[in-house]
Amino acid sequence: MFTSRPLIAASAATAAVILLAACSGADGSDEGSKAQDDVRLAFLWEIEGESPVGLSDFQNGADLAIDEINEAGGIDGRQVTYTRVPASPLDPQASTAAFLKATNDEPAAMVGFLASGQAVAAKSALDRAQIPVIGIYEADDAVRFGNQGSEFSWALNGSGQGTSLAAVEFMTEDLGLTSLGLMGTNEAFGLGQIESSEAALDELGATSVGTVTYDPTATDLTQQVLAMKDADGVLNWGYPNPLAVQLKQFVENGLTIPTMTGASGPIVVNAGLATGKAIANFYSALPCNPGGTESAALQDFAAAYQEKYDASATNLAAQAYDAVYVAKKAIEEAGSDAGADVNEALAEISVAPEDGIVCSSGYQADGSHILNHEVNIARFHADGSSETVSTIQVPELPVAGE
Amino acid sequence: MSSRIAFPARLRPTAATAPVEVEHYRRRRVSLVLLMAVVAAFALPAMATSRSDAYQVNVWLLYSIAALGFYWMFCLGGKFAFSQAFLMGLGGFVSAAVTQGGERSFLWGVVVAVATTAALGAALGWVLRGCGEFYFALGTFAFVQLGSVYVQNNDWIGGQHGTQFGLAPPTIGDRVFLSDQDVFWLILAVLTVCMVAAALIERSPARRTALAARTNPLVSALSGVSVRTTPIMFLALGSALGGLSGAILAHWQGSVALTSYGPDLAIGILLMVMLGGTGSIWGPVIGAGVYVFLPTTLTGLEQYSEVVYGALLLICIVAAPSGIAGGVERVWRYLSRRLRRGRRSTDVAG
Amino acid sequence: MLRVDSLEVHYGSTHAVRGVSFELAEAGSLALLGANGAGKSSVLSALSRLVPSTGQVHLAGEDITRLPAERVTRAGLIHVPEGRRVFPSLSVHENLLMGLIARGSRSAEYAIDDVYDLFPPLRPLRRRSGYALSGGEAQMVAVGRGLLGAPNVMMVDEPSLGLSPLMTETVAEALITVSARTSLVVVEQNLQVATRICSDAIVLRAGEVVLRGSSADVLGSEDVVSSYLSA
Amino acid sequence: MDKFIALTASGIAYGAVLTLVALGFLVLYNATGIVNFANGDLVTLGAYVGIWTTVDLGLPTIPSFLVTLALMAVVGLVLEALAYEPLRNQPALVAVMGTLAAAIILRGVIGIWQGSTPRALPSPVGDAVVHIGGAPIAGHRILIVVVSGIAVCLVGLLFTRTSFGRQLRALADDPTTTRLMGVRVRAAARISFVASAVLAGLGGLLIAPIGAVDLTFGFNLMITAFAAAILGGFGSLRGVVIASFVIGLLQALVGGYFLVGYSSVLGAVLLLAVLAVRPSGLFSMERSRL
Repeated sequence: MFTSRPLIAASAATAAVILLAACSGADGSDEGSKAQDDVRLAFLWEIEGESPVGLSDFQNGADLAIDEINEAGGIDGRQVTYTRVPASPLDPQASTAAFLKATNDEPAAMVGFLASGQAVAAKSALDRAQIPVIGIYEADDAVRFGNQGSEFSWALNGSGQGTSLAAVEFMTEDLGLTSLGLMGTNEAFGLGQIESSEAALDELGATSVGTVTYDPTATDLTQQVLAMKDADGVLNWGYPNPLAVQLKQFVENGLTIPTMTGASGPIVVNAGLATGKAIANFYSALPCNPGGTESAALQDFAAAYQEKYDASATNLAAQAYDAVYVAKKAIEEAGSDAGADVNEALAEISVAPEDGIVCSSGYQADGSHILNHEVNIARFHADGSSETVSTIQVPELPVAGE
Repeated sequence: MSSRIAFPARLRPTAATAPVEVEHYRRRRVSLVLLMAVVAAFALPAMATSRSDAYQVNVWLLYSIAALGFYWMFCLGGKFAFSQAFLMGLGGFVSAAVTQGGERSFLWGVVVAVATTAALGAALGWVLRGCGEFYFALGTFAFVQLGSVYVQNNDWIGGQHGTQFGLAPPTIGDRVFLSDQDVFWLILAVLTVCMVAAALIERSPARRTALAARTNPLVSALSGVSVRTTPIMFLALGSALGGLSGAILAHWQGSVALTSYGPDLAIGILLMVMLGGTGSIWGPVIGAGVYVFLPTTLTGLEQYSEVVYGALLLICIVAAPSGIAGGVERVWRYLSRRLRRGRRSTDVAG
Repeated sequence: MLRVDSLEVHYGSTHAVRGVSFELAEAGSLALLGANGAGKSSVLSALSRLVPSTGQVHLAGEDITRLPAERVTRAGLIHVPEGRRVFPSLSVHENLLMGLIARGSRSAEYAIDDVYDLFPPLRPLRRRSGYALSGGEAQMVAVGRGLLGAPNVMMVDEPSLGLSPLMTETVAEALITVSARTSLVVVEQNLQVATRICSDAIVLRAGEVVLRGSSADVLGSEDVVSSYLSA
Repeated sequence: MDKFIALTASGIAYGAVLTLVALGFLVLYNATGIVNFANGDLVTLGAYVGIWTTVDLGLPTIPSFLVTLALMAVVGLVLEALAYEPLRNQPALVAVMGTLAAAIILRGVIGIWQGSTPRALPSPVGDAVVHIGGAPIAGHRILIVVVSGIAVCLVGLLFTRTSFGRQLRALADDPTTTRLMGVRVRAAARISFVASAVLAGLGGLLIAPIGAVDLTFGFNLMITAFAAAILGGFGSLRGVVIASFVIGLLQALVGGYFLVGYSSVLGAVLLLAVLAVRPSGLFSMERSRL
C-alpha cells in the first residue's frame, strides 16, 4: 500500500533537521577559523548526552583553562580559540574521522582522545596530519612512540605500568602488605593492568594469592570475592560499576582488607556508588586528586571550577585543564603554530607548576612520549572525603623497540 | 489483510521477517553496477574535499561490503546473523596474524581471512541449522561472546588483549596503497567486484532457490530444494565479505581493535540493511552511507544528536518500511505510472 | 437482521466479489454456494472486515461497514473461519471462553453449559489443548466458541470440510438446532449439507450472484449444477 | 560448605534478576509477536526514575516504587503509540527495528536528563546481611528473589486465570482469528506494552541497588535475559523461569569452582550447545504453555 504523504513529510522533516544540524555545525567551526590572528586548538572528546560514555568534565576543565589564558593575554599576545569534535572512545573508526575533521581547521595542537586505542587507530592519520595530539589516557604499550604510537601522539597521564607499579609499591611498602589478590575486567583494560601488576609484584617481592577476572558488566562478584579471602589487600582494575559491587560484597563477607584501584575510584566515591564502611579502606592510584589535595594550585583550580560549573572538579577536568597548559607552553616554545613545530617543542619542554599546571610537579616527555611520571595515591574515607596520602615517582619507561 | 501469518509463534516461517520484493529489471543490473562504479570513481574524490570526508568515504565503502554480506545471509539466506561485525574484526585479526613478520603479503592475509570467516560462517550455519530467526540471532550472539573472549585471551590472534598493531599497508605487487585517496581506489575496486557478484546472484537460480527455501521450507524440500544447505551457503558467502572488509580495514588503518566491532556495529549493520532496503543490492550501500554520514552531520546538535538520530531512524522506518531503496523504487514506480497513464492509479490497496 | 448492498472486494488486480447484495431476516438462514474461487469466503471475510471492501453492510439496522474487525464481531456478526482456527495453546474450555469476549454486555443466547449440551463429546475434553484435537472436535469448538459470542448473525465457513460423514452429520445437526434461534450464513461446498441447514441459498459465480431462492428451489435448479461444473 | 551456599544464593539471586527482565519480553512477545529491543533501556529508565523519586525527590520506598511504576506505564503507552502502532501491519522485523530506534531515543533522552556518570540507588533494606549456614547473603538479594517470585506468580496468574491472559496467548497463536473473537488487538498491544514497561521498570528498581546504574545498565542484562528466554523456549513462563535459574546457577557454581573469571561466557556456551541439539529451546518439548 503506497501512500506518498508520510514519505514526503518524513523526507521534508529529515532534510530540515539535517540542514539545521549542518548549519549549526558549520557555525561552531567557523568561529575558530575566521580570525587568522588567533591561536587555534582542537578538542577531541564528547560531552554529556552525545554518547553513553560522554562526560562534560574534560570540556569544562579545558574551557576554564582557555578562559584563564585569554584573560591573561592569550598565548604570546594572541587569543586562543578552539573547536570541539566529538570523538567516541568506543569507536576508533568514528574517532579517527573526528580527528581528521578537526584537522580541517589546522589547529596548532589538539587535546583529546580518552582511550589509547583511539590514538593507535589514528596513527597513520596523525602521521600525515602532522599535528600533535595530547591524549588524556593511560598509555599502554601499543601507543608508546617507537612502538605503534605516532610521533605526534602524547600521553598526559603516564603509563598503565606506572600506575600498577605505584599501586603495588604503595600497598607493599607503605601499607606493608605481603600477599595481594588481583582482580580486573576480562577485557583489554583489566587484563593489561593485571599483567603489569603481576610484573610489579614480582619486582617488589610480594606474592599474589590469585588473579580473578570478571565481566565489565558483572552485577555479582561472589565467586571473585570468595577467591580473595586469603589476601591482605586487593588490587581491582575495573570500571566503577563492578568496583562498587566488589566493595559492597567485601562488606557483606566481612572483608575489611584494603582495596586499591585506578581512575575509577573517585567516580565510585563521588557518585556515591559505594558508601560508608565499603569505602573506609579504599585507595586509588591517580594522576591527580583535586578532591583531597594539599597543593594550593590544585585547590584554587577546584574552587574556580566549583564556582563556574557548580560541581566539584574531578581528576578528569583537572587533567584536561593541564593538557591545555601543556599545549600553551609548547606553542610558546615553538614560537609558531605550525603543528610540526609544536610537536618538536613538545619533545623538549618541561612544564612546571608556574606554567599554570595543577596536577603534577612537572610534565616532561620521555622517549615513549609519556608526559607524566607521578602517581598520586588517594585514600578515601567513609564520609566520602579523600586525601592524597602519597605521591610516587615512577621510572621512565625504556624507549619502546630498544 | 493482516500481514502476520497465522502460525503458532514457534512455527512462524522466517518469511515473516524480511519482505520479499519482486524485482523487475534484473538484466540491467550488472551494467548499472559498472555505471555506478564509474560515476563513484569520478564523483567521490571530487566531492570528498577534506581529509575527514575522504576517510569517511572509505569507511562507507568498506561497511558497504560487510553490509552486502549481511544482505546475502539475511535477505537471501533468511538468517539473521549477529556475527557479521565480529567476523569483520576477526578478518582483521587473522590477516594481522598471517602477515606478521612480513613474510606473507597483504593478499595472503586477505585470502586467509576470507577463508576463515567463510568457514566460520558455514560452521555457525551448520551448528544452528535448526533454529528459527530469533534463536539463530541469539546463537550467533553467543558465538560472538565466546569469540571475543577467545581473541582477548590469546595473543597469537588477539595481539595485546584484543588489539593488533603494525599491520602493513595494503600492497598488491609493487603497488602500495598508503594514503586514504590511494586506498579508496582499492576499496572501490573490491566493492565493485562484490556488487557485480551480487548482481549475478540476483539473476541466478540460487536466489530463487533461497527465496523458495525461506518462504516455504516444506514445499521447497518436497520440490527437491536443499532447504538446509542454501542458507548455509549464503552465510558462508556473506561472512566471507565480512572478513574481506575487515581485513582491508585493518591493513588500511594499520591496526585492529576488538572494541570497534562490538554490539554497536553489529546492530549498525542490521540498521544499514534495513534502512537501505532489504529488497535490492543497493540497499546495503545506501544504508551504510546513512550510517556513516548521518551522525557526522548531526554533531552540531551536540547532546541532542543521539535523540535526533534515533528519531530520524524511526521516521525512516515508519515512512519507508521497505528501506530507502524500496521507498525510492516505489516513488519511481508511482511517478512513472502517473506519467504513463496520465491519471490516478486504479491499483487497489491489497 | 443483516443487509448487504453491492459488496465489492479486490485483491490487487483480482476482482473477487462483484456487487453482491442480500438480506437475511431474523432467525433466517442463508447458504452461500458456488465453485472453488467463486468468492464465497471472500464475502464472509469482507463482512467481518478482515479484507477491505466497498459497499454497505447493516447489522440489525446499524451500519457496520467501516468498523474494524473486532468491533464488527462485538456488534454480533460472528465469523467462524474456515479451517476452524482453534487456538493450539489454549485448552478446549479456554478456547470456548475466548468466545465470551465478543459478547460484551449483550444478552447471552447460549451459556457455556449449553455449548457442552449441544456438543456432548466436548465435555470430557475440557482440559485438552487445542493442538491435540481432531478435525471434528476442533470444528465443534469453533462453532461453540462462535455461539458464546451471542451472535446476531453467525457466519460459518466450510463446516464440513475434511470431516468424516458421521462428524459432518453431528455438526450439521447442531447447526440446524442453532438456526432455529440464530441467523446463519453458511458457506459450504457440500450442497446437501448446506441446503439441509439453510432455508435460503444464493449461488455465486466469479464473484457475482447468479441465482437466489429457497434452498429447495436452488437445489433443483440446473444453474447450480452448471455453476459447480464450470468453475 | 559456606562457599557452596554463598555461590548457590548468588546464582539464585541472579536467576531471579534474569527472570524479571525476561518476563517483560515474554508478555510483549506473546501479544505482538515482536521482540522489544528497547526492553533493556526501559530497565535503565526504571532504575533512573527510581533514583529520581528516591534520591532526588526523597520519597519513601513504597510511594517512590509506585510513582516509578506508574511513570513506566506511561512510557509504555508512549512507546506503543510512537514506535509500534505505526508499524503494526509491517513484518515483525520492521517492527523490531522500530523498537531499536526507540531504544536509541530512550538512551539519548536518559543521557540528556541524567548524564553519563553512574548513579546509585539505595536498597530499601539497606545494607542488611543475612547469614545462612555461615554464608553471608545480602538482604537485598533476598528481596530480589522474593519480589521476583511474587511478580512471576502474578504474571502466571494473569496468563492462566484471566481473560486478558487468554487473549494474549490466543494472539500469540493466531492473531487473525483472535480479531474474529472480538479481541481489541490495539488495546491488547497497549496493555502488554504497559505491562512489559512496568516489569522492566521493576527489574531496574530491584537490580540497581546491587551495583550502580549507567546508560548501558539495562542493555547488558537484556542480552542475558534474552538468552534465558530462548533457552526456556520463548513463550513458556515455566521454561523461562527454569532457564533463568539454570543460567544463574551454572554461572555461579561452575564459574565459582572451576572457571573463575570465565563465568560470563558459560551462558553463551550453554546456549550454543542447546541450540545445536534442540533448536527450539530446552523446555519446549511440547507446545509451550504459559
